[in-house]
Amino acid sequence: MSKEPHTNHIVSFSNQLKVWIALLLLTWLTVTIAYIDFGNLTLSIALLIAVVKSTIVLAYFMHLKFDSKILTVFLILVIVIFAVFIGLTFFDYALR
Amino acid sequence: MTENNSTASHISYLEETGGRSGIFKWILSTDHKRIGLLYLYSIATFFIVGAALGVMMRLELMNPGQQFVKPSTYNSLFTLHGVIMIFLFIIPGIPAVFGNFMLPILIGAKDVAFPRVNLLSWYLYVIGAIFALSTLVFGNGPADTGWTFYAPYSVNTETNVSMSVMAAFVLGFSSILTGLNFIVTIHRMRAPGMTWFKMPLFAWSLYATAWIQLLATPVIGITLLMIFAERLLGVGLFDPSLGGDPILYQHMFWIYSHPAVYVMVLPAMGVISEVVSTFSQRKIYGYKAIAYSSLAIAFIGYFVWGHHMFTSGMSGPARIIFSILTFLVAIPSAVKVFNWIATLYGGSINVKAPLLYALGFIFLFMIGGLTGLILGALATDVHLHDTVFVVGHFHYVMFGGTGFAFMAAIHYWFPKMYGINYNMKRATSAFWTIFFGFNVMYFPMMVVGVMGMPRRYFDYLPEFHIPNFISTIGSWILSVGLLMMIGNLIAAFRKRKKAVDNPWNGKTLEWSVNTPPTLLNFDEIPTITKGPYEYHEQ
Amino acid sequence: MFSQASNFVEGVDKAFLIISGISLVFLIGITFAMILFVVKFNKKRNPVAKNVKESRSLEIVWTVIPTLLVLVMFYYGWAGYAPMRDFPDDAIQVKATGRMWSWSFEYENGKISPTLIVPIDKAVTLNLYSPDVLHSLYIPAFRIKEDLVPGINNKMWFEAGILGEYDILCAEYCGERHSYMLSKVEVLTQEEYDAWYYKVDDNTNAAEAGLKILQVNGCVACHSLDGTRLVGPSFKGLWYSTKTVTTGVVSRQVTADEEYIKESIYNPSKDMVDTYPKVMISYKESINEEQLKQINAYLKSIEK
Amino acid sequence: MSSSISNSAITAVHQVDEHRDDGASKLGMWLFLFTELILFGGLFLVYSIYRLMNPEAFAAGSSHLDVSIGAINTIVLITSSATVAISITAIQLKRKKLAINLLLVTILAAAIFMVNKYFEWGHKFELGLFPGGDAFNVLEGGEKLFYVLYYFMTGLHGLHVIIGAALIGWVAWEVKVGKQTHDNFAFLENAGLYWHLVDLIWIFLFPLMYLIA
Repeated sequence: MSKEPHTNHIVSFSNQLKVWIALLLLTWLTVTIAYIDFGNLTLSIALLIAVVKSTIVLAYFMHLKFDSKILTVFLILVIVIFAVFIGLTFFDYALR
Repeated sequence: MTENNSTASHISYLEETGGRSGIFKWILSTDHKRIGLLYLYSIATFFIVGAALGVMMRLELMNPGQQFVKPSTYNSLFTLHGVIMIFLFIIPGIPAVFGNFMLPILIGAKDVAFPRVNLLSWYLYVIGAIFALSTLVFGNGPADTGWTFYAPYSVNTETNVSMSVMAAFVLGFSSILTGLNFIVTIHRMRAPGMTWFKMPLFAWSLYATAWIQLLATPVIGITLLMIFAERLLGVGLFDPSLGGDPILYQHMFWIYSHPAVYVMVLPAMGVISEVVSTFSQRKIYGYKAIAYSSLAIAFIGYFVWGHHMFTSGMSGPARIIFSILTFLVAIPSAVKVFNWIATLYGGSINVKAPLLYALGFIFLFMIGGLTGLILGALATDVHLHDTVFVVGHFHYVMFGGTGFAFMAAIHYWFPKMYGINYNMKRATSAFWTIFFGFNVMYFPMMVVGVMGMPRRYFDYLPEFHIPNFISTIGSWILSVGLLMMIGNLIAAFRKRKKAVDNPWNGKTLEWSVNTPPTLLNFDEIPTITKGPYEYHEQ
Repeated sequence: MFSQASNFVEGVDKAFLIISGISLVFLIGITFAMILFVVKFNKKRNPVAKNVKESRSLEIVWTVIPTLLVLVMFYYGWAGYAPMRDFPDDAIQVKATGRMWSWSFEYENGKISPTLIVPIDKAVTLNLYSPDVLHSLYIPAFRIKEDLVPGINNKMWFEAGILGEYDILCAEYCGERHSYMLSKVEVLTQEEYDAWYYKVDDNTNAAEAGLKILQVNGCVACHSLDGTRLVGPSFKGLWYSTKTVTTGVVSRQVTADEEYIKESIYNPSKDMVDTYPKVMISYKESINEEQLKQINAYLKSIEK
Repeated sequence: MSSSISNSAITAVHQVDEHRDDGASKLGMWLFLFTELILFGGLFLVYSIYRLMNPEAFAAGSSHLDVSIGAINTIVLITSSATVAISITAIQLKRKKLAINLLLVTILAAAIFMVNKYFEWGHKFELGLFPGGDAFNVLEGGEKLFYVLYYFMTGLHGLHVIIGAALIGWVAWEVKVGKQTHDNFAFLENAGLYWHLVDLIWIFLFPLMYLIA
């Protein structure tokens, strides 16, 4: 069969715990920041943190960092297509 | 049928019962070929039902005034016709029948990656179909919204829209699973040496299609779920009286349904590539261009949904963007047509029924595509949007396109699938009847559309009479042609004239296996060294 | 060469002719090539297929030329369309209401008409309003169409160029009587238009005024005046007749008196006569108490 | 891969190949997750459009949600994601007992999440803040949309939590009976992927629903 997206990479316990703590810290950060008024930026900052958190989950918990790159490519494709959905729809609503 | 091969020990998949008897050897089998045939029989049944509904609509429209059904019945008729033809025939059509049957053989595999999921997707298809048809019996009659289920009408009407959208939801799930299966199959199960650019173009088109099925279908899933919730719980996501926006529904609907058009037509193009190459005995012209254009169509197909909404109240800039993107998606399709024509050049053309259907496809699809350009242009779309012109255009693309490709495929692969031959003369005359009837039926729709007759009309102004009348006559001719074709194929089972392994001298892998194939397709998984269309090696 | 029925006909028809002209050339050319090849390279004449070398430049040519052509098509489509979105400031403003299943047009001085009456050579802007579901105002002769979306203020405009009557159709499917949702544009001279526009309606005859209200509000699209059953009960013989209605789940007998008629107009889905579909919306916004009296007067006049 | 077609009566040529392809099942799982992402993506699209149209109403609606419940649930889900991830490490290191316990912790976390959700929804229902409720009916359009989306999105997410928890329970049982082992844990891995998806979606739902006030 063709290239193997399955790896037997073992993420060590300590690394998993580090990731977990990082995610908890980011959660704390996002809640704290939510009470500071950044005006229009509030939502962007919240989403930015969410993106960072999800990248960590995808890379470590979901093993994307260690698996075949094709999965990452596909995921990017999915995100691009979703961005197209949002972007073109906003072309309508933002410019009405 | 076993002894038609050199080695008598080959037992075809049709004889391989897996220890089951009666209907169970079908509905419990995970063999991709049996599942393909399960789909074929169910899809053909719904095609006939849908076509009958279409003929009834044409009868009602034959003359102005009420002919034989009430307006509300007519509205349910065209909705049911749309739902059946779109969700039960044309979307699953080619991938689920011929994709399931042929894809593993074409890439040198024993089956798809997830045979049980494959069977599950057929069951989902059946459940969806039962949901769709149950509206005939339960609730206040079948939905009367049109297959588009536009809000807020679909939220307000008393007919059984909830069941119909659930049907579409379940069918969407079935479609997703088929697509998922094909992608994994193509990635993981190709025979040794079967590189991406040694794959037949039908496999390429299925791959491109599978990605659309996978990434567009969930959008309609969630949209229909919202309509369902809106009807059931009154949550009002699209109902303006509750703060919602009906145009957002249209966006969501077409985000799926435009790419879905390519789910319908891409595999058809794949079939045509195979048939044109085989019957010209030529390597397909511009193999890579066709392969890439499949991917290009699939990708750009996500960008153009707004052209269904030019008169909906969408913002001006969005209309312009969507129009220009729509024109760009026409180009890969044009490239494919040129490549097919170029493949004919210099060939040794064997004019048989499958090729006739393929050439019919090219002609009718061109008309469908070119009228699509008229609809893609802003000025003309304002005039023609939601008129019968759109109905004509759509049927040229979908029936003249995908429908003809489906018929090309069944005539092309029939001997391989069943190990028997049909009567070629009758197949040819059926083709000409269908081709003639098709044009008589659908061309007048374009004319009456340009005159200004809106679609989904139960009754019409007297000036629209003549084209409607001709169109109805055409529907009879077309029906006769379809019956001739179906009758001819069924008659083949009574005559049982044995087919040889490679009746058309094709070069793709399915022609090198037994007729009909064995359970595991290959005695031994082949190692691929040549491209799929090597006709010129000697 | 192009009809002058409206100021948009030329742009639309030009785009149509150019696009279909180019398309036709391609269609005929490709079909001809296809037939030619099938005949010339038939198995009988050409038993062995030639191995034709692929040409990169040919591939490029037949990608680039269609690209240029579709851009031309896009341009003409856009050019014919752009003026439709370029609203003039001095246009006559008309509120066009489309509801299941009738049209009405309200002018700036409060005049309401079931047909659209416009003067020739004068810009008219239609402000589109729908109280129920999607409709689409379509005037084929003028080549214009725009959806009426509840909750959203769409508009369209035109300038009629030829006197006469033209069809208005509903192009967005809207339910049972979609195909009967018809009206007319009447293009009048400026004098005729003024005469119509400034004419004060004579409301001395209450029954006649009542009929007019039923017409401009589109009631007659579903309720016939002659006893025919359409979507809803006919107005003929309605006055003080006895009906069996269902309120919620309770069935009871009522007399169609003033109170019941008012209730049926303001709150139609409350007391339903079983055999009719629940499709009517409330007309509280558009019919006042005074007008109710006139409607009653009319209903009384066609009692039997 | 032709699964379990029995063909005892037939020649050896037809012997079913019991080939295991973990890569294929993982790819399949990912493709399925993509459809889930797009499914929720459709809801996020609706959310973002309606938020664009009604920014104040959405902020007002959001301010009525309890940030602490949302934050606790976020922590619960992140922790449960971590336990699933660690259980894979555990099984790879042949520490079966630990793997099972971690999976049980995950299920417990799912239960805590759902109980929190139950109280949160229950409180809203008491106030009449549900479609058709008294307090809901007097809201203006935009705020109604916010609540509808809140129920729809968290409801659909909650459904995924339940399905995910069931899946994890099944996997835990398979680990216990030895069907998932240190060199054959594809199902555990795929169920884990599904569970992380549930977490992933919540990571976005939390700020969009609770923190935009």
